[in-house]
Amino acid sequence: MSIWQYANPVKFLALSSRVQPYLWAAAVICVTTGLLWGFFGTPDDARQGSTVKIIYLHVPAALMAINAWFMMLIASLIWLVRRHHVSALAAKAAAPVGIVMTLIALVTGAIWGQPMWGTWWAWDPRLTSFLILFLFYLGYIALWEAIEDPDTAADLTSVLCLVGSVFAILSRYAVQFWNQGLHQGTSVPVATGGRTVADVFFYPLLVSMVGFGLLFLALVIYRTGTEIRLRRAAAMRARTGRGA
Amino acid sequence: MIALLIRDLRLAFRAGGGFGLGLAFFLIVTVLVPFSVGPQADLLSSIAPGVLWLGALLACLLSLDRLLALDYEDGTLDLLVTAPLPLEAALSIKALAHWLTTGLPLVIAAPVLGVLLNLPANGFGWVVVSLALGTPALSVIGTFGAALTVGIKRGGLLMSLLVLPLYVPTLIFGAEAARRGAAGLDGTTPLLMLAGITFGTIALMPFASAAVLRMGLR
Amino acid sequence: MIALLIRDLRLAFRAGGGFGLGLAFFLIVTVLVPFSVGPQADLLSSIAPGVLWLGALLACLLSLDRLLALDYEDGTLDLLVTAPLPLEAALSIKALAHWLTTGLPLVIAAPVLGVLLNLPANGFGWVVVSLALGTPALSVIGTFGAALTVGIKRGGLLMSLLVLPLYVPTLIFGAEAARRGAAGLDGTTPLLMLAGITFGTIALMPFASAAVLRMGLR
Amino acid sequence: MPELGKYAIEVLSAYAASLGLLGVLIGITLRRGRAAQATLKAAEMEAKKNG
Amino acid sequence: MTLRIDNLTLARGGIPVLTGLSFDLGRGAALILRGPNGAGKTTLLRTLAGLQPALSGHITGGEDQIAFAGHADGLKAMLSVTENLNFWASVFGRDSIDAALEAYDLHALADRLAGTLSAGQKRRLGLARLLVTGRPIWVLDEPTVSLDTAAVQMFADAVHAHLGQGGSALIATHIDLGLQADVLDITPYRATATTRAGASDEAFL
Amino acid sequence: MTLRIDNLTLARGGIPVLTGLSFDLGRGAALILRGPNGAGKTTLLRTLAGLQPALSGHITGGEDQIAFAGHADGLKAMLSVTENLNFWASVFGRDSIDAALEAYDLHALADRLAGTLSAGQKRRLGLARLLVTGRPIWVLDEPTVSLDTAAVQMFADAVHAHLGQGGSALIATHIDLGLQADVLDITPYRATATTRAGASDEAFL
Ligand code: HEM
Ligand SMILES: Nc1ncnc2c1ncn2[C@@H]1O[C@H](COP(=O)(O)OP(=O)(O)OP(=O)(O)O)[C@@H](O)[C@H]1O
Ligand SMILES: Nc1ncnc2c1ncn2[C@@H]1O[C@H](COP(=O)(O)OP(=O)(O)OP(=O)(O)O)[C@@H](O)[C@H]1O
Ligand SMILES: [Mg+2]
Ligand SMILES: [Mg+2]
Repeated sequence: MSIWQYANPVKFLALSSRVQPYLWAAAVICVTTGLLWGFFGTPDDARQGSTVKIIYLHVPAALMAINAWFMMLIASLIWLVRRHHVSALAAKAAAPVGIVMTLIALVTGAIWGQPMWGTWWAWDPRLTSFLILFLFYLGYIALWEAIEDPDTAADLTSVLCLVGSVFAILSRYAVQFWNQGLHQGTSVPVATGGRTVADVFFYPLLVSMVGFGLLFLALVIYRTGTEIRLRRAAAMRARTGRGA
Repeated sequence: MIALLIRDLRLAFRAGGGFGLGLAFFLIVTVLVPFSVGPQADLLSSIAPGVLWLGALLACLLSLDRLLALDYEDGTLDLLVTAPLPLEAALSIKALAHWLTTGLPLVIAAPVLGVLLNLPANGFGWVVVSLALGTPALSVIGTFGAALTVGIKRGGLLMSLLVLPLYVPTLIFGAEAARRGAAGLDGTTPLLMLAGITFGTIALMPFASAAVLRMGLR
Repeated sequence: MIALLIRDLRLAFRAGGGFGLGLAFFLIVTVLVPFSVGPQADLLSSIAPGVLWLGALLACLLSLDRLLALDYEDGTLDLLVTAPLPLEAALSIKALAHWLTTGLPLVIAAPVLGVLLNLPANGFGWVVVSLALGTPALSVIGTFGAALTVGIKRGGLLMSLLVLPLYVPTLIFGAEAARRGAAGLDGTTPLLMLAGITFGTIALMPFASAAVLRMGLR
Repeated sequence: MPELGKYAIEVLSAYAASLGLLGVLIGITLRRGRAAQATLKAAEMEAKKNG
Repeated sequence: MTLRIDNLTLARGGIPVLTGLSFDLGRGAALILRGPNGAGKTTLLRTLAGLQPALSGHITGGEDQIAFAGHADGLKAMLSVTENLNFWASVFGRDSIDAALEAYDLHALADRLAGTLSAGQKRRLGLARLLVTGRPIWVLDEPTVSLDTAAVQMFADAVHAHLGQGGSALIATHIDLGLQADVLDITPYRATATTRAGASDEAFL
Repeated sequence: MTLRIDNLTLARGGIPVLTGLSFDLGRGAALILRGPNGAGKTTLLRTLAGLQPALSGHITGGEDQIAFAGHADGLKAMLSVTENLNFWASVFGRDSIDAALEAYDLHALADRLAGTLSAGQKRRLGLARLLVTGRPIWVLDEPTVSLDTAAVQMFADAVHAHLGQGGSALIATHIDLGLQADVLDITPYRATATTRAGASDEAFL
């Protein structure tokens, strides 16, 4: 019994259909409590007024946007090294979720920027590197769509993900070098444990972050199942439908 | 006729068909501008209408090379020329399909990209209207350029070279209208000129394109 | 090896081969900029280094699609892969040929176009040096993009989409060096970064390109 | 409804946009998932019929 | 409709290739064109299809009657077999593609993307296209390239049926098609160095 | 060098096409591959040439010994006949192209751009390329497409000469080449619906 056994698509389908109900339930509960608590149950910030409430969407989405790419990177590596179809399809399934998270972070950030900085958009390093991340997602998804043969598509997108990650990090430094920003720094540093956000804001934020993470997982697992079903149907069709 | 339109649209939406890529290119050009000229908001907002127009023009231009070249390579064009369909009509349809898959999405995306470039608030309407009026001309003129270079392997860049000067009047009036609008002035005059160019080219260019295509296939 | 280089250069110089077209595109983009952003001299001179870099980047990008696609279509690539020549080397040679026929002419032409854009006098040297250092990276990264999209019909625009984000660091450091130079500041730091990127990509990217090409040809 | 003050439009539109985007994503996901399930079922029936 | 070729002179790349060619192709008749490589068969067929002008001579009866099939098949790799045929059918104002699928045994492949077909399967699809044009005169350039013997037989049957309905066919080929038809060898009409007859560089001689 | 194929299974588009194929090709021998359209000849030849991996089975003795010629000729339209041949000769470390020009009677066309050749002339040039590779095993996919009888004879002679020098040849074709050679019909090896053997979609079944 190793974990790789779930790399078999059919086994994966069976297992995932068992955990999915719980996962979805947990995700929905966490997201709704986090957002409702944040929206109704927290006071306004002295400086930012009611706009702090945007944080419960903005930060979790931004977090998951990065994590989704990271997950795709790992899945791509697994595909390249061990050629387990599930990991390739999981990477494919995660990309649209990642791009939506990126979009949410961008949109909520832009809406937040208008009252706070007096502008929708500024070429701040953090914002800029998010925009670049958005472009990487776009290219990655477009490449998947453009190649017919699924294995070739998995191979090529995996390499793109790898090379893209290197360049994404490079861009991050380049952008920082290029412009000093407005955006505030990380206030929930995971490594040090210290934080600058007051508790009233922090707990609902934490719940919302967990919720977004669970939602991401649920979506990716569900979408991976969809991809597997489509591949399976195509494989069966190909066998029965072949002739001269 | 409609069969041709449907086929072109369907091909555009299929994998590798290029729908959305013009849009993506537009997005990317706009994003690269601040990297190259620097991030100062006032500088960006003063060049924003121009950059949007230039980006839309380049995006149109780059998607031209799939307008006819693919059909040429696989022999479809030979067969279309001998089919019972006036070539002028076929080319108009192809230009229309090009505009629907390239120009129209650009028009819709322009305001969003305007935000990235700090476009002044009263510029949005003008940019959208001028692009909506101007991009059809870009597609029709582009079809002419594509027909002109159809026999040439990878004529893409050569085509850009031939088409760009033809795009200049459209660009001048379009960008002028958008700039005036963004600066809070009245851009009606250039807008009328732009409309004139668009309707003129739609009415006349297909004949030139068809003539040129017949010569090129020989 | 040398045979491949000579062949690529010779093909580039033949009719329809694309030599000079990158250059022409560069020229046209720079010429269109005043039309779109308006003709004020101080505005132009402040965006001049950025426009030159952006124009060079786009010209490089647009000439990429003939780097491998033509060889793919006529079967040369299949034969090259089975030939007694490491694919990594073959791709490096092709990138070199691309740079010699596209990047180098751009470097040489940049000062002339700088004049059109009122580039400040002390900017010329910086623009030329930064382009000379940066364009090889553009060719090498572009080869990767071309290899990635080689099996895709008219992958041209898709390739642009994939390659442009990869170009961002090069563009930022290159344009930053040129801008600082033009503003009379010291651009050595970004220039060093640029050199690092260029040498890094030259050393590493061919391996990625070859791997991707082998996968794509299957 | 909490008092949102002068930033009501911002906050509400941020929530609306985000939830809208999430809704679209989930909607597309579910629709594609159902379609895939149907396709697979059809393919499996076909395979069974043909032996 | 008789296709009548009268004293035709053709050029390729500005240089005369064939000269003084005349023949008729009546209803129900097929004509096989033969000649060594480079004789000018492709040039002749493209001229008849209206894709390039003749240097001199007359072609009558071909206007809007000709369905041409050259080396390239005019198929879209990203459209399925049925979508490809349906497109051509509607361009030519037809609506049924069943007969075409039937004639070249394409039913099993109907939903496959054309890009995933083998060389011979692609060719079969290319030939099936002729059946949805409804045009009486077929002008075919090496139609049986890549076809196996069964498919060559399908092609021969399709041509027979077409001739039986009053159509006609002009076919350039190097191999034996198993068709009952006249053969025209164009070797005697090859242009010699002294032929001028309106070549585009004639004025410089 | 004997090329040895052992229990090979091949796929195209992720689906097994041929299975359990074994044969040897020794020095001086030629083997003609036959099989209906879509049987998998092209797939087999591309796999042997190293352009795609096999699903299972072994290929030995082919490494760097094979010269492949597929449907596309690998010619540059804007280079002349000699320039094209010279390029391939130097890629393969050869320096003389005279024998190749001679064998396919290309001297008269030597300075023409490849793009202006007729279909058959292009193919002759494509085949001449094999002679400048100096590789012992020729793997050819329908080499005589578009060739007239005289050119088919040139090809047969070239193959004979190659075999005489200890080379070998594997040729897929639908027509008769006039060669003395064994014939392998791959029809019996076609994969059936139940074949899995490591197909890329096997895991999904
Ligand atoms: C389009 C614009 C924006 C983007 C792309 C963006 C992106 C991000 C990202 C990626 C993070 C996560 C950083 C981390 O956890 O380390 C973040 C956090 C945050 N952002 Fe934004 N942001 C944008 C605009 C804004 C604006 C306008 C504000 C408010 C003034 C804002 C306030 C915050 C806050 C308070 C955090 C939480 C920082 C923390 O506690 O870690 N952001 N943003
Ligand atoms: N641009 C050109 N300049 C000079 N000669 C040319 C040019 N293009 C074609 N030719 C010649 O014109 C002749 C006619 O070519 P065509 O393709 O019609 O021959 P074909 O009979 O179809 O031959 P095949 O059987 O090989 O297909 C050939 O000898 C060819 O070399
Ligand atoms: N992407 C794909 N998906 C499914 N089947 C495919 C795909 N690509 C090719 N095939 C099938 O694989 C089979 C093998 O094709 P291949 O080209 O090897 O045949 P071939 O023997 O060379 O035929 P021909 O004589 O027509 O050239 C064909 O039946 C073809 O339809
Ligand atoms: Mg011919
Ligand atoms: Mg084949």
